[in-house]
Amino acid sequence: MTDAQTGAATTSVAAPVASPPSGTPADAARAGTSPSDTVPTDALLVATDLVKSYGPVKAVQGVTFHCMPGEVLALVGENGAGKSTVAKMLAGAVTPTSGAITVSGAPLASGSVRQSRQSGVRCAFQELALVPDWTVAENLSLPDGAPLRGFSQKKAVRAARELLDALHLPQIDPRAAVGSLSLADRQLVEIARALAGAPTLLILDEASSALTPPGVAWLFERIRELTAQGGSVIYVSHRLGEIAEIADRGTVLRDGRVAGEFVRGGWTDDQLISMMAGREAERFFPAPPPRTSDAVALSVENLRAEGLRSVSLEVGAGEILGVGGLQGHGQAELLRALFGASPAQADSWTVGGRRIRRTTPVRSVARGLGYVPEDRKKEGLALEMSVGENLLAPWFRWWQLGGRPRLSKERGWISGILSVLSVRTRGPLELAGSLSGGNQQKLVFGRWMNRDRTVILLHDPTRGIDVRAKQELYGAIVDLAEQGVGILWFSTEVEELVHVCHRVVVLYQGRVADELTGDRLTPDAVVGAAVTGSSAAIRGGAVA
Amino acid sequence: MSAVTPPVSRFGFLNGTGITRLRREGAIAPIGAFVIFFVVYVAINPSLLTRFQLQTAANLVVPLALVALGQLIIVLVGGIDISIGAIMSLSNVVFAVQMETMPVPVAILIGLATGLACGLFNGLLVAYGGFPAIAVTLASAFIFGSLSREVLDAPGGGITKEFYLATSGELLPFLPISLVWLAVVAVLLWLLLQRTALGRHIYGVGSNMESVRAAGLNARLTKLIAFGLSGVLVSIGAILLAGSTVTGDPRSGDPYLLSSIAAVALSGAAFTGGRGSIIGTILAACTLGLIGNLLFFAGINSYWQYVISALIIVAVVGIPVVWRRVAFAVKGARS
Amino acid sequence: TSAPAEGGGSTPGSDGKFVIGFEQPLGGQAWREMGLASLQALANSPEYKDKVELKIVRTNDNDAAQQNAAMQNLIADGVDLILFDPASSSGADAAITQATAQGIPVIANGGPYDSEDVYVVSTDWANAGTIGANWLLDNLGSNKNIAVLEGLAGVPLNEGSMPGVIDTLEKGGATVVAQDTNGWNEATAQEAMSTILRSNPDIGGVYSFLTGGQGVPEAFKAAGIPFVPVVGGSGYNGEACELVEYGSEGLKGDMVFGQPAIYAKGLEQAVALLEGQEIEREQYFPPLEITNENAADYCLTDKPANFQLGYDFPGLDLKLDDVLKYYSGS
Amino acid sequence: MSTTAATGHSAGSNPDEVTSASGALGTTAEPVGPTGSSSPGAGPARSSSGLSWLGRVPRAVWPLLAFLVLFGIGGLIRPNLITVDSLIGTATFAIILAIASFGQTVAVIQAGIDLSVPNTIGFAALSFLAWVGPLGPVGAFVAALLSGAVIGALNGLVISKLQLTPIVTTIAMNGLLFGVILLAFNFSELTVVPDFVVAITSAKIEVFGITMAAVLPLGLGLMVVLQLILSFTGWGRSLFVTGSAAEVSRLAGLSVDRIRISGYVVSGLLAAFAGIVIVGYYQQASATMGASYLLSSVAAVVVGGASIFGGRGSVVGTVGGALVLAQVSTLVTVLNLGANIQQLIYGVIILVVISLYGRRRGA
Ligand SMILES: Nc1ncnc2c1ncn2[C@@H]1O[C@H](COP(=O)(O)OP(=O)(O)OP(=O)(O)O)[C@@H](O)[C@H]1O
Ligand SMILES: Nc1ncnc2c1ncn2[C@@H]1O[C@H](COP(=O)(O)OP(=O)(O)OP(=O)(O)O)[C@@H](O)[C@H]1O
Ligand SMILES: [Mg+2]
Ligand SMILES: [Mg+2]
Repeated sequence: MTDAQTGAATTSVAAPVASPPSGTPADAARAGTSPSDTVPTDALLVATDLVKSYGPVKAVQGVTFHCMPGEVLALVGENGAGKSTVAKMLAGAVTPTSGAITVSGAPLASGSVRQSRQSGVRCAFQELALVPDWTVAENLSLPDGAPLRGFSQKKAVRAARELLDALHLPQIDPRAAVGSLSLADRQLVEIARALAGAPTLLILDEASSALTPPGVAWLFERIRELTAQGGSVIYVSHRLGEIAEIADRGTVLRDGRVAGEFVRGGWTDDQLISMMAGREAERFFPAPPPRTSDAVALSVENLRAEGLRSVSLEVGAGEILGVGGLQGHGQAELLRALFGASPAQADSWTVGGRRIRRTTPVRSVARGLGYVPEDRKKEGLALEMSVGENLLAPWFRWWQLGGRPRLSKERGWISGILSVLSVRTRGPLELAGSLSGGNQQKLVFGRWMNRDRTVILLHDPTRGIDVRAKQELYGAIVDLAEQGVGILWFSTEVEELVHVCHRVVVLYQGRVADELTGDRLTPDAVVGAAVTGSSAAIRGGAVA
Repeated sequence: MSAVTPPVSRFGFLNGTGITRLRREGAIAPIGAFVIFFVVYVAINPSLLTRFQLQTAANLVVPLALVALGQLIIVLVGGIDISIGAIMSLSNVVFAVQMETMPVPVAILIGLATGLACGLFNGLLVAYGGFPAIAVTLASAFIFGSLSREVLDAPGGGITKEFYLATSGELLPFLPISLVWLAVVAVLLWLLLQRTALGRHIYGVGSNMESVRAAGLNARLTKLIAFGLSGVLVSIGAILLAGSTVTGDPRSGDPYLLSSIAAVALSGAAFTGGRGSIIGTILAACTLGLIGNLLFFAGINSYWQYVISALIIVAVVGIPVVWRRVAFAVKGARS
Repeated sequence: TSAPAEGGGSTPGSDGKFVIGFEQPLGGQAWREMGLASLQALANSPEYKDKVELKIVRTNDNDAAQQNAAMQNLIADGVDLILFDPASSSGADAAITQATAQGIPVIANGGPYDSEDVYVVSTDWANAGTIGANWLLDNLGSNKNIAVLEGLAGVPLNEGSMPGVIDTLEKGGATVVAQDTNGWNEATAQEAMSTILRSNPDIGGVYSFLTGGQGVPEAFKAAGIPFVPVVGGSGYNGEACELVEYGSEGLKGDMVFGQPAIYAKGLEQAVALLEGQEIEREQYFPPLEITNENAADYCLTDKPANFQLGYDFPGLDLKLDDVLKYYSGS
Repeated sequence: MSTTAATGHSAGSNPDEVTSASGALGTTAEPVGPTGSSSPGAGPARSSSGLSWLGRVPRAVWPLLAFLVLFGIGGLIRPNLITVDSLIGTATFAIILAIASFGQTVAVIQAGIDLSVPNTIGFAALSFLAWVGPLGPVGAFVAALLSGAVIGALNGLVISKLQLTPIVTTIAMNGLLFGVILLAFNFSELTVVPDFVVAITSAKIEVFGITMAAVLPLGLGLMVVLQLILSFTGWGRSLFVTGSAAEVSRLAGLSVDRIRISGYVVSGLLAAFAGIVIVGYYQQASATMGASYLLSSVAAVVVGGASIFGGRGSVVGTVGGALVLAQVSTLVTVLNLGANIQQLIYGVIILVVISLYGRRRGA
């Protein structure tokens, strides 16, 4: 499985899997035109004129589409286009303001997850719907049934084991508390729960966002198994490569409306992106800027922490060092350890040329580090505080006056950041919680910009954000490097690493497995290094 | 396919269901604390184990243990109940007043219904109104307290000596009867929490309400049921208190607010919800409830009990934290 | 020591002393602390030093359950007699039954208790209310509109007395135009009185149940309204001194309260009982009244306003200095 | 640090969009909708009209408004209640409760709660009186405040270092202090309240020709100072960010532990100050003198619009909350309803308040 895109501009996507199921004409992408209103009578799912308003906010304003049995229907669109809202309405987690949904011809009771599940509709949610204190077994076994039904942990574990084995997930321990799993594993459990009992319609809302290529491969195998049995899948993703590989057909949403449709093989990245954005746009990875100094921004030798066995690396000033590897091989731990968010030791450790022994977040910030954490909602932003205060948070000094951004001298800096990153907000006093996820992500990144940072540690900053926002972030990252900031960038998207980084280190089981530069820095090499020693597992379909 | 079937041990208490669960629920430290406390107590006052003293001690701690269990249920669903003392007072006086005219079983049912109603009142506002439990129960603490003084303006009511005998007296030959009632309630509650889906739902709702809802469970109903259940537990405590003091008292629940929270804290439950154990809570209540007694027999000014209770809570809850840190530091230094 | 006697009599312990347990359900309150001090002062007086050994147990929150347990501990500890300040008029039955079964006499000391099995040595609280009410009726001027501050809702003493008080006042021709509670706390009394004065500035007299001797006059003072006759009192030094100080400005008051030294009286009766004397089952003593006439005798100018008076009891002759030796938190 | 030049790399970023975004915030400080944005991806239409201005009224206004309504109701029942004196009277008692609740407000803002307020009040008041002899009035004043700060620091240390829940830690501290009060103080030694404390609390002073107890301007002054500190210093804002999301502030490099501890130190300090004020105003000190502030301080803070989850709250709101509670107590007295009904009404008021703005965001 290779990713469909190459780095440069407009290459068309070769459909990797043969024989599209429907004989639709190749040029079905009709940007701006109304979607087909002829719904086949044998459609599994028909959504008619779905509308969802949150107060004055119209999340979805009249979406009509259908899904055939055995079909994989992609739902694409920019951040905030309404994909998750549509998915949640189908899954029963959100009650539509108006509109109708039928499954196999029967109307779906709206606003009840249980009813939807009984109609065979299952959803793996974008914001994972797992209970952290429950074991995997409990999470997999408790969704249905009457409250006073008996429950036995032992039986649940056994059932969960069987399910996980059937789904080729032997590495997940059903007795582990979900909260202790990595994000990728949690996503796998979420998918496993949705897959249990062979759903007729499976909704995957950015279910692959934390998965690395083998994980995605595993997911695609499950999808193919399901569709082979006649089940349908609605697949939401920002990764166009995945769409190209798995989707038979697609619906493009823009601003809560259907902006167009496409069929397998009948589209190019550029067309799709234009359709999503509503204008011409192209996919573009900036090249890393030439390095002007060989100063070392950060170096560490034999860094050890929980989940990290021994890592040595060096980030130069102005260098973009990518971190690749399969999820759960220590990337998150590496960034957290380097920032001092979790305890760690190293034989030798320098930041900006100065030796240190250990660190805490407070000291790291003082030494010129910045960190964009994994979970923007829980770790990145104070959602009930204003945009301005969130940007300023690391820079509060107790004695400094003018805490509210409006009055502070920092106003220029704040509006600069908001405009550089094109943050869609009503202003620095808007609450961060009312921004869309992508815009929230920009804030977490933006707070470190133009603040004399030595090194910025990025944990998958483009996870789940739309194409345009991604490109804005790439630009900002490259710009920072140009200013001499060292960047340590972990990404689940191999393409990013390959195109925007000077160098990439690949982690495997808590160690650096390989370091790739120049000609060796290709997507295949990154993936190859990531799975060294576990390629058998890849072929077997399991995820390490 | 590589069937790594986990070894499901036959010694259930050694794996998932037993020690591991207690550890996860934070109950190891309070159990240990109780054992130490008990040993010290018996060393100082061996006659604790006499029938008379055991009964005295049991009558003192059983209402506290029951109210603490009520508080635990609320804490499990991620709340805290400030009105728990007022619910206790109200159930206590309603029961005592009903005892004047009604047959005992009817009076008991009305007493339990009072606790249930109070719990459901809180639960409706918390689960379906979406308001924070601490604020709702702060309000209902004022309301229920006021109501209980309307029902009975001064201690009184119609508790009989027979009722005392059946709840707190010498009904059984060796065992204090109040302990038996506590055990019955605790076992039923344990079955409910550990052996039914509802019980797991209660734990789940406290752990993450949104997830539970997105998984298709009725999270609000679960929360409501938890509040109702808590109210019933509190009213059982109130009825036993009425029995052991042979009176209904509109202020009888007041002292139980802080002590129930203290007991749940000592039990190692997580106040963020989703974690907590029944046995830990009961033993924590016993420890806290008997400190005053221990000081009496040790001949120490009873005012020390406030200081000692506070220190026990901080120590028992704090030691594992310090322990984990030290252990990590040691491990790190070795590697 | 004297010989054991029949009836409630009992043998002194091994070192020849009667062991007397005292249970007190509300820690840290000035009145109760002073009572305990007077109790200990008496127990350590030359006359009693060799006769009695005290075991004092304090519980908190006026909690009947804790009181019960503490009394049962005293029984387990083998005391000869139990004195207790009832947390409620009926909540200690369990302990009393057990004490009776073991032949240990129990004296409710400080407040009344409903049981055949206990002796009562208490202030006559029931009449304490009406004593003040009658004083107020006698001292009201032409304005018969009065304000009433209850004590603490839900507490037996308050609920038992207030209906009689209101009844007396209304039968005597007064009209209750405003009612609130003083919570048995001078600060609350002051706040409540201030509130009343704002809506009802024209009041002819104030009845405040067993508290308010300072707070009520202060509220008048603060509002700039001339003093009216005030009934109230918790036995604070400030009340007596206030009568002395504001007497010239027209403050007339009757500060009615029970002396805390009733605890010492209880001990006296307890020893008498243990020594085999007949004592009355129910002994109710009239409360102490401080009025303009005798205020100067009670006001201790070198003590703070919140110093609790009533360290002595008629017939005991306790000395302030002796009592203060035991008056502290411990 | 050029900010606009940085966009050069991102092909997708449209210059129009950039200027419109910065225009929306650069020129007008008021939060307004994306004005003049010609960008096709401007997102769903969001009406800024409707009732949305209601949401922008500072929360602290609501309790003050509620107080005025209740004050008006009082006037309808008894016209002589609508006087300046009456207002001052209610405000005086409200401000005492408010002073006792300021510390609670700080604790709640940083996502904690301080249930040791009652006995911190008692401890500070008693130790102040006890230390006037050996240390002199000012020395005792300072020492009592310090003792409050130490109590707060202990709370903060246990909460941040041992990760004990605030509610439990402060309950334990409250109990511990009660024991200490009972064991340590010799009540007979408590001497007279020093003059300067009387002068700043119960003494009558004239402000703009209106006579009032000194505690009223004192409390209002304290309110203004605290509100300025909370709103306009880095410390204040750190407190809010930490209260709203502790892990976020930690990963942003803020010293969460230090912020927490400092919050509790301030809370303890303010409770101690309240203890001295109460002693000064009522000239009373006893072991249980703080007991009534356990629930009422939380009630004042909640009615004042603070979020019990932290990150939101103001001392101005707390004063408003205290005013509402005090006015209820006035009305209950006027209507002769009895203290029991007053409690009932407190409960109902809190319910009304939380139904207005007590909902957790997004719930
Ligand atoms: N609670 C809310 N109140 C008002 N507006 C909101 C609220 N939540 C989100 N929004 C608005 O919704 C839009 C997108 O929100 P949402 O979090 O659903 O984004 P998203 O499309 O899922 O983005 P992403 O892909 O970046 O996660 C934003 O414009 C934001 O201002
Ligand atoms: N809870 C909410 N409150 C207010 N508005 C909301 C809420 N949830 C979603 N919206 C609105 O719904 C719109 C669509 O959001 P949705 O999450 O469906 O986007 P999406 O297409 O899934 O985006 P993404 O790719 O970022 O996940 C948002 O722009 C926002 O305006
Ligand atoms: Mg989405
Ligand atoms: Mg989203």
